[in-house]
Amino acid sequence: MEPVLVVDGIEKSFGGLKVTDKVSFSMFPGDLTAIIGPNGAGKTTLFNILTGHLAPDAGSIRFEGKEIAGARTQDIVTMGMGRAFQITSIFPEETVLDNVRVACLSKLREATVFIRPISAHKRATDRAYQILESLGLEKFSDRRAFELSHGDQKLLDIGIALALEPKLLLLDEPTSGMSPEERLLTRELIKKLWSLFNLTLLFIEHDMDMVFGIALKVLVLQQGALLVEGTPEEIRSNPEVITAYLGEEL
Amino acid sequence: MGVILEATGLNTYYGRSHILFDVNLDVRAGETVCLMGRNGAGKTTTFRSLMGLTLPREGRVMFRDRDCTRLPPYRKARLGMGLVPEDRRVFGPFTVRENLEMGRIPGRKGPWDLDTVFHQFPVLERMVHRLGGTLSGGEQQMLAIARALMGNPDVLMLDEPSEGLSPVIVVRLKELILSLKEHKTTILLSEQNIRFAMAVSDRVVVIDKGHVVYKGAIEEFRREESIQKRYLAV
Amino acid sequence: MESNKRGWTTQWAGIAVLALFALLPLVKTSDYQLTVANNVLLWAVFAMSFNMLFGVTGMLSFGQALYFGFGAYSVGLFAYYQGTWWFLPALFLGMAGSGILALLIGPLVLRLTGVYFTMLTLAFAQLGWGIVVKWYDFTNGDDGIQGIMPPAALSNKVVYYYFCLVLVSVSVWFLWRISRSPFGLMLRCIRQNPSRVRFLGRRVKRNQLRIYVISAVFTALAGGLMAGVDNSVHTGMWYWTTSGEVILMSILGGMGQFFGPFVGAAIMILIEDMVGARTEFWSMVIGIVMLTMVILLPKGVVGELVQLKERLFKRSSALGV
Amino acid sequence: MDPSFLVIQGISGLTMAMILFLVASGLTLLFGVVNVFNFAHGSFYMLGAYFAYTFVSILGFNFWVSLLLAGVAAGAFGMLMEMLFLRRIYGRAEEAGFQILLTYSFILIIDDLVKMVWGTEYKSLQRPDGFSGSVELLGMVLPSYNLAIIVLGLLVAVGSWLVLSRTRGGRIARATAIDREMLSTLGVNVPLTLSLTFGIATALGGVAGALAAPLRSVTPGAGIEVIIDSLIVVVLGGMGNFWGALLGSLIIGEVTAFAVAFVPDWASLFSFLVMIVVLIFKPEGLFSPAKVRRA
Amino acid sequence: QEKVIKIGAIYPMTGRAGLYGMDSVAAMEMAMEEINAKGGVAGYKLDALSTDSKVKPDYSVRIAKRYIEEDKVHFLFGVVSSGVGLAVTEVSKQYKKIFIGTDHAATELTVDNFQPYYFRVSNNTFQSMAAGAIYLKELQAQKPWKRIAYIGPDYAYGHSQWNELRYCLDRLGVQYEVAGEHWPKLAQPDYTPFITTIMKDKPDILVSGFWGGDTVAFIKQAIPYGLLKNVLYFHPDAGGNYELMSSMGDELPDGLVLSARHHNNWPDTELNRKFVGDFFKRTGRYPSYAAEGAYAGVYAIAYAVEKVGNPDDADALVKALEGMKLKLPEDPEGFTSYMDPDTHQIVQMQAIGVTMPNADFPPAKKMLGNWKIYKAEDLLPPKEYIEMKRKK
Ligand SMILES: Nc1ncnc2c1ncn2[C@@H]1O[C@H](COP(=O)(O)OP(=O)(O)OP(=O)(O)O)[C@@H](O)[C@H]1O
Ligand SMILES: Nc1ncnc2c1ncn2[C@@H]1O[C@H](COP(=O)(O)OP(=O)(O)OP(=O)(O)O)[C@@H](O)[C@H]1O
Ligand SMILES: [Mg+2]
Ligand SMILES: [Mg+2]
Repeated sequence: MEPVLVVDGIEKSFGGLKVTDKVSFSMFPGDLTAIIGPNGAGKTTLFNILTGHLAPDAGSIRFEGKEIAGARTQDIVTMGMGRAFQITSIFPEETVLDNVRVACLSKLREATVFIRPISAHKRATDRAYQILESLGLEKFSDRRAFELSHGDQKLLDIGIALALEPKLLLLDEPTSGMSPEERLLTRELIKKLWSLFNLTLLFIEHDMDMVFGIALKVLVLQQGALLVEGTPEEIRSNPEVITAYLGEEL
Repeated sequence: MGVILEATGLNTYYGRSHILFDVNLDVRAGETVCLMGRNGAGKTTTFRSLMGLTLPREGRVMFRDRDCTRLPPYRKARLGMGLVPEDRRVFGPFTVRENLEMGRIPGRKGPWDLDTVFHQFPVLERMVHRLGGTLSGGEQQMLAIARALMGNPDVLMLDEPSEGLSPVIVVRLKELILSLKEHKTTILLSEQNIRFAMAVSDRVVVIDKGHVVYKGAIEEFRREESIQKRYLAV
Repeated sequence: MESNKRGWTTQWAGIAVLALFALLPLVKTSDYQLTVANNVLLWAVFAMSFNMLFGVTGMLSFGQALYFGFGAYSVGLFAYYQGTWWFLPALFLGMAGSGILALLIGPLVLRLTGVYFTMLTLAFAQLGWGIVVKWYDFTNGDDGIQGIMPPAALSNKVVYYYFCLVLVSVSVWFLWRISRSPFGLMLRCIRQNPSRVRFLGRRVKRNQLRIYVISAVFTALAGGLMAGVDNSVHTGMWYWTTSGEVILMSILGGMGQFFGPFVGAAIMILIEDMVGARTEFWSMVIGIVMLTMVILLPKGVVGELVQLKERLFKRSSALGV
Repeated sequence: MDPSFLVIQGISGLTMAMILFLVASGLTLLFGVVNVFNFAHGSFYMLGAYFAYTFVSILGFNFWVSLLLAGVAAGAFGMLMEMLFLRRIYGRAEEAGFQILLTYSFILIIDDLVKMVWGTEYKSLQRPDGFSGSVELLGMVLPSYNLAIIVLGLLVAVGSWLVLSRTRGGRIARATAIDREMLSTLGVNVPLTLSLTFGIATALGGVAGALAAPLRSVTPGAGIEVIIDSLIVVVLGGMGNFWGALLGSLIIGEVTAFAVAFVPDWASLFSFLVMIVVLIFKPEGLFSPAKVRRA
Repeated sequence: QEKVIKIGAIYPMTGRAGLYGMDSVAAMEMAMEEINAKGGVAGYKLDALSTDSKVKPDYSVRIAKRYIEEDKVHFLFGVVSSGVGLAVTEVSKQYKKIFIGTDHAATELTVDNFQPYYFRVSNNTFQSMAAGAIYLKELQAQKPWKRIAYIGPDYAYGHSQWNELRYCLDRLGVQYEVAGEHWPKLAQPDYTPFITTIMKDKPDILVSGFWGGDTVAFIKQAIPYGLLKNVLYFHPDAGGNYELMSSMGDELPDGLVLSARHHNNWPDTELNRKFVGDFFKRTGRYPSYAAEGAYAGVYAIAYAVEKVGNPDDADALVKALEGMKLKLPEDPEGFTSYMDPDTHQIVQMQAIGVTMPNADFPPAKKMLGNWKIYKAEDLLPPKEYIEMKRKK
């Protein structure tokens, strides 16, 4: 099977600070992989590099066989990489529906149609409602996004990413700031979407229930470098990971 | 132990949407109270109302036996209320040090200054000259807490402090809160991480759709599984 | 769907307003009223196309006078050198030329954001102004060009007014469709969160350039038609105060509302006219009126009206277009 | 080309730059640092000139005393306007736009106030005693008042930089541009800070107007004429940076000075050309604040 | 019901041109009151509307249209800026409404853009420059000079003065060398670099075409450099405006050669003294040059209506104005201003003077004196000049 993503020895420094240090790994279709690591380990930075928000100093990234290191975000996204953000990134003044709909339109390549009203774009609209429903946000569809609570905004962010039907979806701490209930829901939801759409998923999490609950593989980053890579069971019992990251259970 | 912070009958709105309904809350000196509730229950709004960032339309906020419902936030801060907002809001273009110095409130004395804060958060000391905006999510969270401590607040309000922190750091945060308790700092926090909340709190207030639906000591709350299920879905 | 209903109200309001303008020649008591109405219409198009940049996409251009002047001078120069027959072709050439100019300048100014963008647009516009003032032999410098007459078929004031009204209606309709379209939504998203738009796989700069060009084209239309109202053009049309005026109009009317700039333009022109005619201290009076509106109407005139309506109909606070 | 002419022209440019900088300094503080836009900055400059005229020519005060008083008066007036009006629009959704509109209405109102109080006749102020002549230096004639302005300009630059970067007050002022709400929860009286900054900025504008008065004619409408130049300087240097603003003024001053000498026909277009070139090559101004980017 | 002649005045009332507008309106009202007090003309009383032009041509066009269509005025009147004048004369032509120009000086209005309904009752720049050229020629005979530099605002007014002056100098056969041209923008705040450049070029004469407050700023900034001591400052169109004298007081150097379209202390005639004195009584200040133009304009209207008998027949009024002869405050003994029927430009004498101490018109401490007077006929643009311009 061809890998979707091959990351090979990428590096990134800010000033003198090495934030990503020769990271290499691959993702295969259908993977469900978690990245964990202490705060400041360089997880978000890694995502930023993968999505073209930052250019790596060295190394190569091949997405579906094409080199994308240093390519522009919008091109990478068009190729099929989607992302939701650690600090929620939505369109606060638009309605919840439109937040998702704009992504659907973009996916359907109808986002720059400029005469036909949005409501006439049935396919995008239906799809947006569908996604909102699956996230449990349909009751807010006419509300403006900024009126949602923190946790709901987080879900909306994921919804926007989902709408792009990405081949590889990156989620940066998808459940942070969510209540246990939503966490559970989101966890199930992600799992469901993953199997339903044959998604390939890479997510950053600090919630161990989530990591060990659904991930098939776990990558551990520490000080920019890949510390270990393995199945959840291997990671959970890895002494290095325990001291650097997990600590004793609360 | 006397009540240091008390809210009675808070009703708060955003524009025309009614968010808080007759919220009553009291925090006694030296204790740690945890506000729990689902997303959108109104935890953040409660903090905003207490701090005066969003003024409640009805109700009263008493702080140290003084009615300060309508006092502007800076007056409350000077009286000894400190807030760590859920979105952290560090000053991006400022260095870590400058961020911390902004937290100092002239005239307020206490155990916290740059040295003690750095002692508590060695990570921050390593990045004193970095710009706040370049910190990682978790680093920003620590900075925000440290900044609030710099003002030596009598009551520290933490809106979901463990969010985005890695498990080891959460443990450290737990220790920090316990040590703050020893320093007689009063703490009001909101949490979604139940285990963490249970580990640090003395009392729990559960809020749902803007209504306070449960109040009780932590030991009691532990046993209230139906409440936990109903409002927190654990 | 709620947002659609609101869309309809705006649409009907627009149609009603344009119908009122269409009735004016039948009820007017002097040709002067036509002149004023025409001014309102053309400045409204100018302000609305500016607002596509500012209110919608979040690009505060301080250089729209460049395209207004360009449109006006295309008509002026062609009419001056080639005769009135060229009035109409020049109008459309001016729009096309403006579009091309925007296509050239756009990529340069769009590299910048925030105030830097604002100031660079200002610099280009001022450069344009400087060249027009300096190129005396060709443009007549700051003497301007006079005696620009629309061709015979349009020379009647009422006919010319209807001609403008039709073009204005088409423009407003077009801008309205844009704002209701996916492209319009995209533009609003760009204002609120440009980096997220990139993560939708869309190019922010390219879309900004698109609307920059569209805005320039309609601005040129307004400028070109204006040449026929005043029968003269002058360098002030290129000057930064012209860009400034259109900014004020948009904010006053409400930049978050589609028809805000239209209403803002009407208010500014009518106040200027009524107060100017009555007192030498117009500046103080207009200043106080503006100040009062800013303080009392935090959403701009139209924004407040929409809110008032919503309150009356007990609707939840949500987005107006 | 006579090299001594180059020096003389360079000093001319310097003089021009310093006045430009002085006029813009208030705007740099307000717009660049605190991120409040005051379209009416020029009006306070004009008020400063008229106040100075009143103090010197009508009340017979000493020039330097009048300079200070003019600054205080303009600042007090500015602060009053801020507290009465501007304060009401802080925190609105489209605050930036309303700042433009509101301060534009200040221009209109102040213009007529000036006309009512001082009339439309041109006023003029004499240079202060001891500064009306010139000094000769290496065979060059240098007006002593111009030298005084150069020195004062440098003092303002250094002083403002010290205050902004080295004091708590300065840091607070910078923080208001970032997050006013957060700042208030840290015990800072944000409204007062903004009023004070507005007052200081308009006082700087007033002092600049008073300083420029002996070199210019004091006329109504003088306000709107300086605002664009000030904006150019603020943005050219990079928002919020006093050294940047100084450098911006210097570039505009020197480029204009040499354009006047060598390409007189096109001299008036040069400040815009400079701005275009600088912004195209340095899109965030010359001294851009460190970029902060997070996904 | 009283019959009225309605005048629609368009003047700037704010900003740096506001002074000229205010003075013009005051003088216009003064003239109307004088005429009305004597019973009006041909059974009509004079009445005027006045609107601030804001020095904006498009806005002024709107005002003019309002005057004609809503207020039904008989005459358009005023205008300080030539740009506004050119736009308004277009309206006047379209509506066949007489436009009396009182202040703006661009020669185009009576030459290139001539139209039958326009009349100007003050000198244009060509007349000032023609007088200036003769002055310079005479000066050369006494005190040989060679190098001449020019500084003037970078817009039409500044450029045409310089072109016209050179045209006139060439026509008079004066030999000279141009030592630099300088084009600061209008309302340029800072002239230092211009001053040092001029000093480098070492001209004998610096011709200035500044307008309004710019003259004040330039002179103030030039004084400490000693520029005005070494170079003759020569400013024949608007340099001798009273506001320069009044605002600069003592500071104004002696020996500058200036002129204006009207002087408060020349000619020393009954009419001028009365005009200046009445103006002072009315406003508490002495008039700037603009006032006399407006004053003359009202009298021109009265003259025409008197001749025709009503203010409605525009074509008859044009005829009357074309033959107008009018004794005005700025006419010296033995001369009467008259209208040139070909250009609709008033023909007047021009006096050029030199600054010298004179405290008769406070707050000015200096006024012009040592007058040189130039005959009106010598100042008109020659036929071939007019034809050349009109052909273009
Ligand atoms: N633009 C930048 N300039 C300097 N340092 C940076 C920049 N961006 C990130 N860093 C630093 O790089 C390190 C990695 O940051 P990153 O955001 O990737 O961490 P993270 O693993 O996502 O942490 P968290 O779990 O707390 O979100 C941090 O120490 C951060 O301070
Ligand atoms: N600015 C706003 N305008 C309108 N409604 C708002 C606004 N901010 C929050 N709300 C609404 O108020 C309610 C309470 O929100 P609040 O942020 O207090 O919840 P929370 O308990 O803090 O949730 P979370 O755990 O997700 O942070 C939510 O329903 C939310 O949609
Ligand atoms: Mg992160
Ligand atoms: Mg919250």
